[in-house]
Order: sequence, then C-alpha cells, then structure tokens
Amino acid sequence: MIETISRKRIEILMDTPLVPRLIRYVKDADISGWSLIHIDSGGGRNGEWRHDDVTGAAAKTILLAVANETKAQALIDRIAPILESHGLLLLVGDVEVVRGERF
Amino acid sequence: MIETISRKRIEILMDTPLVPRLIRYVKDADISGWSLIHIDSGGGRNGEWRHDDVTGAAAKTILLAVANETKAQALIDRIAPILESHGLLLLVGDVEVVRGERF
Amino acid sequence: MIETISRKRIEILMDTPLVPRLIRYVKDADISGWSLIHIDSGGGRNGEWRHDDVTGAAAKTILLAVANETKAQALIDRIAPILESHGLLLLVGDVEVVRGERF
Amino acid sequence: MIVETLTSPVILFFVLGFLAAMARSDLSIPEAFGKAMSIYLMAAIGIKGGVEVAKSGFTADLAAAASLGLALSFLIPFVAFWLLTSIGKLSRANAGAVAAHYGSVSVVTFVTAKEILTGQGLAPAGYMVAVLALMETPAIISGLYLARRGEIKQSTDHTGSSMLHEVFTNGSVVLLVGAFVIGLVAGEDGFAPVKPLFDTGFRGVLCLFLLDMGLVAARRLVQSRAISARLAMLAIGLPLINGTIGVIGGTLIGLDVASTAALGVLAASASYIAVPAAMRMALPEADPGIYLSMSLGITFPFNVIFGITIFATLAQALG
Amino acid sequence: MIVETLTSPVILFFVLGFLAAMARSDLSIPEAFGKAMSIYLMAAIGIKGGVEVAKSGFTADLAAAASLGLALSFLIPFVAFWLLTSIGKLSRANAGAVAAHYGSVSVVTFVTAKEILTGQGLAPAGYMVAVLALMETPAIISGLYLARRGEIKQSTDHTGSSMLHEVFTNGSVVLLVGAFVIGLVAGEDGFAPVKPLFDTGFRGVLCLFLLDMGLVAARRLVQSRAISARLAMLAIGLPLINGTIGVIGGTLIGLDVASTAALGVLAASASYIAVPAAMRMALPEADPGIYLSMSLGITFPFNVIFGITIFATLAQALG
Amino acid sequence: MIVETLTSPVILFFVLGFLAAMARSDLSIPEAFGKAMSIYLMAAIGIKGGVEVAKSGFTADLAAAASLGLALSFLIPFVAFWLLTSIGKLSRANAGAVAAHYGSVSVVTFVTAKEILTGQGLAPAGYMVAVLALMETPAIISGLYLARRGEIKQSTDHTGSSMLHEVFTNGSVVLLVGAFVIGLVAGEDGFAPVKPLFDTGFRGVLCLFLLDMGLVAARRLVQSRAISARLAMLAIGLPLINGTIGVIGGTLIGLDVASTAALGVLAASASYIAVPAAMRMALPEADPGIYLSMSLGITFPFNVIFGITIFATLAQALG
Ligand SMILES: Nc1ncnc2c1ncn2[C@@H]1O[C@H](COP(=O)(O)O)[C@@H](O)[C@H]1O
Ligand SMILES: Nc1ncnc2c1ncn2[C@@H]1O[C@H](COP(=O)(O)O)[C@@H](O)[C@H]1O
Ligand SMILES: Nc1ncnc2c1ncn2[C@@H]1O[C@H](COP(=O)(O)O)[C@@H](O)[C@H]1O
Ligand code: NA
Ligand code: NA
Ligand code: NA
Repeated sequence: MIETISRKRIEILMDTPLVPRLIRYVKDADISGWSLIHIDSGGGRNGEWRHDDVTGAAAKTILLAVANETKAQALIDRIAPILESHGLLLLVGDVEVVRGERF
Repeated sequence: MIETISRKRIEILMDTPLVPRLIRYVKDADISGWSLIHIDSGGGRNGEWRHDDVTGAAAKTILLAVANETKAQALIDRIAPILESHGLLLLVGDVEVVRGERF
Repeated sequence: MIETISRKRIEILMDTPLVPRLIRYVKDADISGWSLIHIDSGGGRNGEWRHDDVTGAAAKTILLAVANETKAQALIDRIAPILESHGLLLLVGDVEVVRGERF
Repeated sequence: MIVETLTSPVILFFVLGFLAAMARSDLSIPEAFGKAMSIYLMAAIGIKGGVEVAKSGFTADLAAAASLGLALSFLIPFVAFWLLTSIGKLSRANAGAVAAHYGSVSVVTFVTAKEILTGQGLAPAGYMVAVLALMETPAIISGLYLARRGEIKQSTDHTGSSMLHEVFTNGSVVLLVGAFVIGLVAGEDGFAPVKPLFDTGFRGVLCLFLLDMGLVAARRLVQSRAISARLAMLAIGLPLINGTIGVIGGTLIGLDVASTAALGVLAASASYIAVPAAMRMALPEADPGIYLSMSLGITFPFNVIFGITIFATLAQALG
Repeated sequence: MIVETLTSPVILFFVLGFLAAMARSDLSIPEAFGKAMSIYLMAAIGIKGGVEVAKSGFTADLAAAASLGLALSFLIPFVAFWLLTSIGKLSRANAGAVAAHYGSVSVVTFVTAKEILTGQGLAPAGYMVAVLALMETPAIISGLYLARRGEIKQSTDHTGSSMLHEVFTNGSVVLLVGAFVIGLVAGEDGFAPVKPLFDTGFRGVLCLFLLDMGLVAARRLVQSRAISARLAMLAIGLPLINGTIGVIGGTLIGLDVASTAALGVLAASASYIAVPAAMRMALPEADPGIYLSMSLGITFPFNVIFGITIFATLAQALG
Repeated sequence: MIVETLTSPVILFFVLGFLAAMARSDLSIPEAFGKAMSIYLMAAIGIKGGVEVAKSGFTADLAAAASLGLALSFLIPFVAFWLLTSIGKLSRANAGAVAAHYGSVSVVTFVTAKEILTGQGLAPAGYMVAVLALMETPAIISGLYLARRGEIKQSTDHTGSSMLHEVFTNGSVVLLVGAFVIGLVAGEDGFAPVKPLFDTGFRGVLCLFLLDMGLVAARRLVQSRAISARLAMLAIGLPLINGTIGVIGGTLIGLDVASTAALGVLAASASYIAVPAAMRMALPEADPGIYLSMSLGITFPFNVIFGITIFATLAQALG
C-alpha cells in the first residue's frame, strides 16, 4: 500500500484581474505550484456575475494550491488582511497526497 | 496567526438546465453565495458526455457552495429526495475559512 | 435528517493527452464515474502553462472521481508508480455523500 | 436529386463528421465555435427572412403557413405520443418528452433544406423563417400536457407561468424572431451593408457547422444503449409520417412547392436544443438518453441525408 | 438622422440584445466568440486606419488631433472627479476610479460611430484610430492620482513601474497600435489580399458584437443596486459634457467635421475593458459595481443610441 | 524576396504576436477562437487542394511527391536522432521524441508558405495538401522505434494497435484528408457556393491565426529553461538540413519549382500539435519542455520568417 502524507488544499476565489498578484503571494510563500480553475458564473452579496461577459470586467477565478501546513499558514497570513477589501473567498481543506515531499 | 472557522463545502453536479432550480434552493437555504465550476466531460452509469456538444443537451456543471452546518443541512434535506430522479451528485466536505461570519 | 456516508474524493491533475489512459485506470478500479474539471492555467517546477495555447500541447486537466475506500486505494496503487514519470498530481480528500451505494 | 444532395459539400461535411466520430477520431469542434456558428446561422436566416417579407409584404400565404405551422406543432405530439406508447412501449413521461421533440423543429435541418432546395431552384418563401420560429415552442406545451394528463399534479416548483416564460424567452426563439424583425425594419437597403457577412459566408459556415453536427450525432448514436429497436424504427417512422402530414397540409392550403417542401421538413424535424433543455427542467423523470438518441442520433441524420429529398419529391408530386 | 441611426441593423442588434436581457432571456454569446469578435474588430480598425494614414501621410491634423486626444484623456478625469465627489457624493477612491473610466475611451462606441457616420457620408480620418489608442491609458494615471492624492501612500505592492507596464502592454492597446503599424507598413497594396476579411465582413461582425454588448449592458444595468439616482444622472451628464468638450476642441484645432464628431464620441465614451481591470488591481477598495454600472450599463447604451447623433449634429453646427 | 515576405501582413501579424508576448503583454487569443481558426484553415486548404486535383487529375507527379513525402517523414527522424544524441547530448527517449517532431510537419508553416509563395507567383500544386497529410504521422512511428530500440520492452499499456489507431484518427489528419476528398468529389462546380468563405476570408484568418501563433511561440521560448545552447542551434540546423534534403529530393523527382519549395518547407517544418500529444502518451518519460521549446519556440518562427524564403530561393537555384 502506497504511503500518503497530509497536506493543505487551499482554494482562493478572486476577481480575475487580481490573479497575478495572488500568484506572487503563492510564490512568496514558497509553494511549489498552483492551478487556476475555470468558473462560469456565480452570485453573492454583491449580485450575480457570469464569465461570458466580453468586457471581462466581472470574471472570477479559483486558484488552487496544495502546500504543507507551514507554507499554507504563511499564505493565509499574507492574504487574510486583504480578504475583505479585495473581495476574496478563502477555503482551506485537508488532502492526502503521494509524492508529498514536493509540496 | 489568523483564526479560521469550520464550514461545509458542498458540491452538486447536475445537468446544466437544472442550474437555475438548484440556485433557487441555495437561496432558499439562506446560503450567501455560489459559484459554478466548469466541467468539460465525464462518464457514469448513463454513458459518457462532453461539453463541446453544440446542442448543450448533455452539458453538466458543478455548483459549489460554502455554508455553515445548519444551512448546509437545510440544502441537503431539500435536495436529497430529488437526487435520484434528477441524476444529481452531492458531495459535502469540510473546509476552514477566514471571514467565517459571512457564510 | 438525511443519512450520509463517507467516501474518498480523488483529484488527479494531468496533461490532457493522458486523460484517456487515466479514465481506463478509473474504470479498471471499478469506480462508477468521473468528471473532468477545466483548468485555465498553472505553474510548477517545470514552468508555467496556459490552456489558451492553440497547439494544445501544454494543456492540463483535473480528473475528479468519488469512490469508496477500497476502490480509491486500488486506483491510487495503480497510479502511484507513474506519478513521477508522467508528471501527475494526486490529491485524496474525504467527503460525505448521499446515495452512497452507487460509488 | 438525391445524388446532387449527396455530393453537395454541405452534406459531405456532415458525413465526414459522422464517419470521424464513428471511427472514434479525436476531431472536435470547440463548444464556443459551435455556438458561435449557430448564433450566426440563426441571425442570418432571421434577417434574410425579414428582408424578403419586407419586399413581399404580409400575404395571405404567410398567414396560412403560420397558422398551419402552429397547428402542426401543437398536434404532432398527440400522434407521436400515441405511437410512442403503443408501438414504442414508453412510459407516459418518456413518451411525452419524445413527442415534444418531434412536434418542435430543428433549425439546422431547416437551414440545410433551404440551401439544398435553393441550390436546386426550389427557394422557399422568406416567411418560412417566421413559421420555423412559431413551431419551436407549442409542442413543448402539448408534450408536457400529455406526460402529466390525469396524473395527480406533481409537486413541482415550476409554476406554469415560469415555464412559459422560459419557453418564450428561449435564446433561439428570441434571436430568430429578433433578427426577423430587424430584417423587416431594415429592408433591402438597410440590409445591404451587412449582407457580405450574412449572405456570402453563409454556406461555408453551414459546412463547418454540419461537420460539428455530424460528430455530435454520431457520438450520441454510439452512446445509445437506452433505446430499443422499436424506438430506433420510430425515429425514422415519425419523421416520415410527420413530414408527409406537413407536405399534404402545405399543398392543401395552397403554398408554393418549395415552401411546401420546407414545411414538410419542419414537420419531420425534431428539436435537439430548446426542447431537451425544457424537458430536463420540467420533466426530469424522463430519460434524456431516449429523447436525444432518437432526435439527434437518428432522426437528424435521416432528415439531412434522405428526408429533404423525400419531402421535396413528394411536394413536387402533389404540387 | 436619429431615425437613420435607429433603423440601422447595427443599432437594432444592440437593441435586440438589450431587450432580450431585460426580458431575462437565456440568449447568450459564448465568451470566446465575444472576445474573438473584439479582437477582429480591433485588428480591422487598426489596420484600416494605418492603411489610410499610409495614403494620406503624417499631417499636421494628425499631430493636432493626437495631442488634443492625449490632453482630453489626461484632463477629463479632473472634471469628472469633481462632479462625482460633489454631485455624486462618491468617496475619493470611487470617484477616482469612475473618473478614469470617463477619461479613457470605448473601442466599440468608436467603431459604431465610425460605421454610422460613414454610412451618412461623414467618414472620420484614418488617424482617428491612432487617437483612440492614445486616449486609452492616460486617464488611468489621472484617476489613480486623484484617488490617492494627499493620502499616506497605501501599502500596495504595485510599484508605479509595474502599473505602467501593465497599462502600456495592455492587450487592446498593443493590438490596436500593432495593427495600425502593420497597416502603415503594408500600405494599400499589401492590404489588398487580406482586405476581404477585414473589410467585407466588418459591419456584419459589428452587428453580432453589438448584440452581445446589448446583452451585457442590460444585465449589468439589472444588477445595478449599488448606484444612486444622482450617479445614474451623472452617467448621462458626463458623456454630454465630455463629448461637448471634445467637439469644441476638435473644431478649434480645425479638424474636419467627421473627425470632430468622432473626437466628441471618444471624449464622451467610457472604458469598460482596460480601465476596470486596471482599477481592480490598483484600487481594489473602489467598488466595481459603481464603475461598471455607470460606464457599461448607462453611458455605453446612451452613447450608442443617442450620443453619436448628438455629437455629429453638434460638430456640423459648429463646423 | 525576404523584404516582400517581411512586409506581408501575414508575417507582420506573427511578428506582432511574438513581440507582444516578449513584452509580456496580456494580449491573448481565446483557445476556442484559435482552434476554430485552425479548423477553418485545415478545412479550407483541404477542400481547395481537392478541387485542384479534381481539375488536374491524378498525375505521376502527384504519386512521386506523395512517395517522396512519405519517405522523408519516415527517414528524417533517423538523421535527426543521430544529431540529437551526438551533438545535442539527449537521452534516447528525448532524442526519439524530438526526432518525431522534425520528421512530421507543421500545417501552419505550410499554409503560410503557400500564401507567401503564391503571392510571389510560385503557387505549389494542389496535391501538396495530400502530401502534407501523408507526412504528418509516419515520423511518429520512426521516433518511437528510435526511442525504444534495443530496450527491454517497457511495460506500457499502449499496444501498438491502439497507438496506430490514435495516429490515423488524429483530428487534423481526418479533417485534412476528409476535406481533400470533399473537394475531389465536389469539384469546381460543387465548390463554387462555399468558395466565398473558404477562399475570400482565407488570408485574413491566417493573419489572426499567426498573431496567435506568435504569442504562443514567444511564450514557449520564454519558458525554455530546459534547453541548452546546443539544442537551440539544432533547432535551427535541423530545419536547414531537412529543408535542403526536401528541396533536393523534389528537384530530383522533377517537381515544379513551387511544389519543390513547398516540399522543402514541409521537410523543414516540425509538428507541434499531433506529435506532442502522441509523445506525451507513448513516451511520457520524454520531457515536453525540450520538444516544444525546439519545435514551437525556435523552429517555427525561424521557418516562417526565414525558412520559406531560403527554400524558395534554393528551389529556384536548383530548378
Ligand atoms: N502545489 C500545487 N498546487 C496546485 N497545483 C499545482 C501544484 N504544483 C503543481 N501544480 C500543477 O501541476 C502542474 C505541473 O506541475 P510541475 O510538474 O511542478 O511543473 C503545474 O503547472 C500546476 O498546474
Ligand atoms: N457561500 C459561497 N459559496 C460559494 N461561492 C461563493 C459563496 N459566496 C460567494 N461566492 C462567490 O464569490 C463571489 C463574490 O461573492 P460576494 O462578495 O458575496 O458577492 C460570488 O459571486 C460567488 O461566485
Ligand atoms: N464516481 C464519480 N465521480 C465523479 N463524477 C461522477 C461519478 N459518477 C458520476 N459522475 C458524474 O456524474 C455524471 C452522471 O453520472 P451517472 O448518472 O452515473 O451517469 C457523469 O457523467 C459524471 O460526470
Ligand atoms: Na417537427
Ligand atoms: Na472618454
Ligand atoms: Na518536417
């Protein structure tokens, strides 16, 4: 049986124009990588939006990053202060990974 | 260190035409928002499907909603009876969030 | 209150050309279905990539499969040896499902 | 005539797509490109139809064809429902859902028929586009009525009015009707500056769109485990019956041969865009595997390859 | 003239999209198709503008129009900021963000104006495309200055230089300027082989693009809970003021009537692509609900339907 | 001739995309739009090639060119493999994967060459499209053979037959061959109604597609940490060698100058669609960073900007 290790699975939902900045934070936290998940539309307290809006002004994206506890905490600490002002949504879950040393 | 709170991460996979109805249920359960994740294709007991089918007849979508235990339970109770008949897939996981009061 | 059952939520990130092979492994593990989540771009130790590259050469995809412990383990055992050589990323989390018997 | 049809690039691209999917090629048309072509095609036939009616004016023929189209869309589901429950052995829900598909129409089948017929000197009247738009939705109401009739009202949260709203604000209906009205308002002169896009490129786009439809239809057919031999036969029998009814009706109300043939094609065609979505919402217990396999996997290719020629020949024989 | 404008298919498709979204139709244009059309339109106006300038050469008019355009883009935000804080009661951050939008320009408004004016015998000069490109970004700098002025420098990790880089390598600026230069280099002869795509199809594509913009603008308007009646009025008042400034300026520096009208439209128009993204990055505390509702939900439809005619009439009156 | 090439809008758009990506502009072409253009271009060259062969008939030249193309695709990987292991210091797996790319062909390079050559009065024969399709896949087999030769058969679950199936039902091969056959069947007359789309718009679409390819190639080049100076040099040396082999071969079998030049370009070009996907599946241990950087980041731009002119000049000198 293959051995697995516990890691943090971090999802950050944000306005697409903010993506480059958040990727910078991921790199600053020394996290090995990230993936951007495509979301089509959504709704919240500030109304509804859809991706198929040619202006791109309202598009949102989910950034997915897997990291160990320490790095995850570093990223969360960096992002928490701007969560409200930048309208981010931050979710942190637990996952088991194989090849855990890379994260 | 930033404080986090436990919340439920609910994923519902459904036929795209059912999305408006499911969004209604999310709102009925007083959940603060939702996001639709784009899936490209899939397969199950009823065969395979792909999104790039111009008829749109077979497209599927994942609705992601984060909520506290009570609201999540209200949503699950509402959806469970139609899971089978409407061919839905319902997953509920645990996540930690910052800004937890909004959910 | 609706009863739920624990299942494994498996995510495998891979180069799109490898998808057919991984679907074969999912079927071999007797897992009831799968869904492919669209990701737009990402970055890791081997540089950055974006989906909107007409050659399709660098596109990646996440395969999502929900299964019980036994089947999940069978899939992980099958994939673990090729994780490194094929550049896969494998995440396994816990979810609660309704209609659990189907997985 | 069938030879002319089968060597037209439009049909050949459909066949290419169909064969490619049958050979399990990985050829695929991006979803957004397919939708873009379908929006283009609907805008183009809508506006061209409107411009033609702006020239010809509202005639008695137009009114007669529109009324007949509406009637066909309402009534065909009753015939189909009876055949689907008796011969096809379907449940009420499934039979109602399938019947709605056959009462409604397929825009692409119509567009292909218009091109093929026009290429053979049989151009249908411009107002047939309006008839197409009118026939899209009444069948949905008939199909739901048939499926639900006599049942204790299901606890559905779709009130009738929200269903009706969805049916009438359906994207393809809005686009077809809207573009038709734009053509009416703009007239020949207003149309001239946009004509290059909507006219010149039309047939070529139709080729690529039918390539996509060939892929989609064949992939659907391959997935068709759910349907029995009886249902497969009905997926050919129903268009033959409905198309014949349409041609006879068109001849009786005195339409020209080309428009009669087009009406036959409309009656024979089965929806695979608006109706499946509506059924999935309003009749979730009906099995999409059945109605998509029949309308998209079998009836659509049958109509494009054989049906158009059959109903044109019939219209000429009766006309 | 307003009647001619309102019966042009280009505008009618915009109205169709607007009404469809208001009726909550599910009609939608795939994102990729919308972006494709916008890339096509920018490449086409860029290259055509360049070819025209290659013919006419670099004239004093060109230099004068370019300088005036730059000045307008820099200065309009100051006027707008003052009105938005005093009448509109907006915070500095919000007022600065909105002001940047009104100083910058809307490519689609310009393209639509060009088509409508040309259709009425008032073709603006080819160099106006260069003016358009020049006006896109200076307003961003003014808007940020106004929002941040006097404040303790916010702890932002956007250094000025990275902001400037993003502004000048902005996709639409690069494409417009690049295609303009290609047109300049290729000239009339080099352009000939690619002309069929970039010229013939242009108006038709614009129709479909405005259909999309109609949907998007109306959906944005429906979502506009954030904006007050005062702001809604400013979203009409600002284009009227800015457009008038533009027309007067163009007349004073001696541009031809058509180019003057186009300059008025540019001044009146508000950005909804480049600027919102820049504001989201550099002024995250400003509310996107406000600037998008004003620029996209109100000003854009106002300019397309009324503004073009108003500024053309004004330019003719003064010219 | 190089000046003519470099001032053609087609090439200028490629340069624009390349420079924009180098300047890290956020300009981007939606994936679906890029794929749509590539489907359009393949359908168009396929059908046009077929129509030309329908006119000219199956000639000895055609058979000779086809055989030579097949041979080149099979054999070039052997030359390339030897250079890549000796000079390039690559492992067997990496060298085999890269060799497969250089034996196969690039559709866009061919299309661009066809346009540029035709614009200079050197139109290649219609059957060269068939040669293009034939050359796409044999190199994959050679490359895999070279990578695996002498090794203990790797435990791979790709049986040879499933690999072959994937290679021959590859989307671009199916589309090219299918459209070619459609052109053959339809002939000049059948082609006429769809000609406006497939002919008139062709060059313009190619401009926008090369804009996309410029962006993609430059972004790939920027990401190229994996490749050494030796490999970068081979990415220019290999097309020069292979293209020269192609031109000499074409001259020897007596093809006309234009077709010889086109054959040179085909031999010189390296695949970046079909082959990378096949290698990722069948040789997962090979590093995609190497083969994509070489074929897409270096060889493709080199061929488009210099290679076409070089091989045309060489073909004229020898012919
Ligand atoms: N820690 C991570 N979290 C999320 N996605 C990752 C992570 N590391 C790598 N990836 C994804 O996997 C791809 C390949 O990673 P790599 O092999 O490290 O280049 C990247 O381009 C990302 O899309
Ligand atoms: N509870 C939630 N679950 C999932 N997504 C959410 C939730 N709340 C908000 N979102 C997403 O975040 C976006 C912004 O939320 P808001 O700031 O509340 O308008 C929404 O449009 C959704 O896409
Ligand atoms: N075990 C699973 N894991 C992930 N997705 C699934 C699973 N089973 C089904 N699905 C998705 O749900 C859709 C419908 O499933 P089914 O009703 O079994 O045909 C499939 O096409 C998949 O997209
Ligand atoms: Na019908
Ligand atoms: Na302005
Ligand atoms: Na080659």
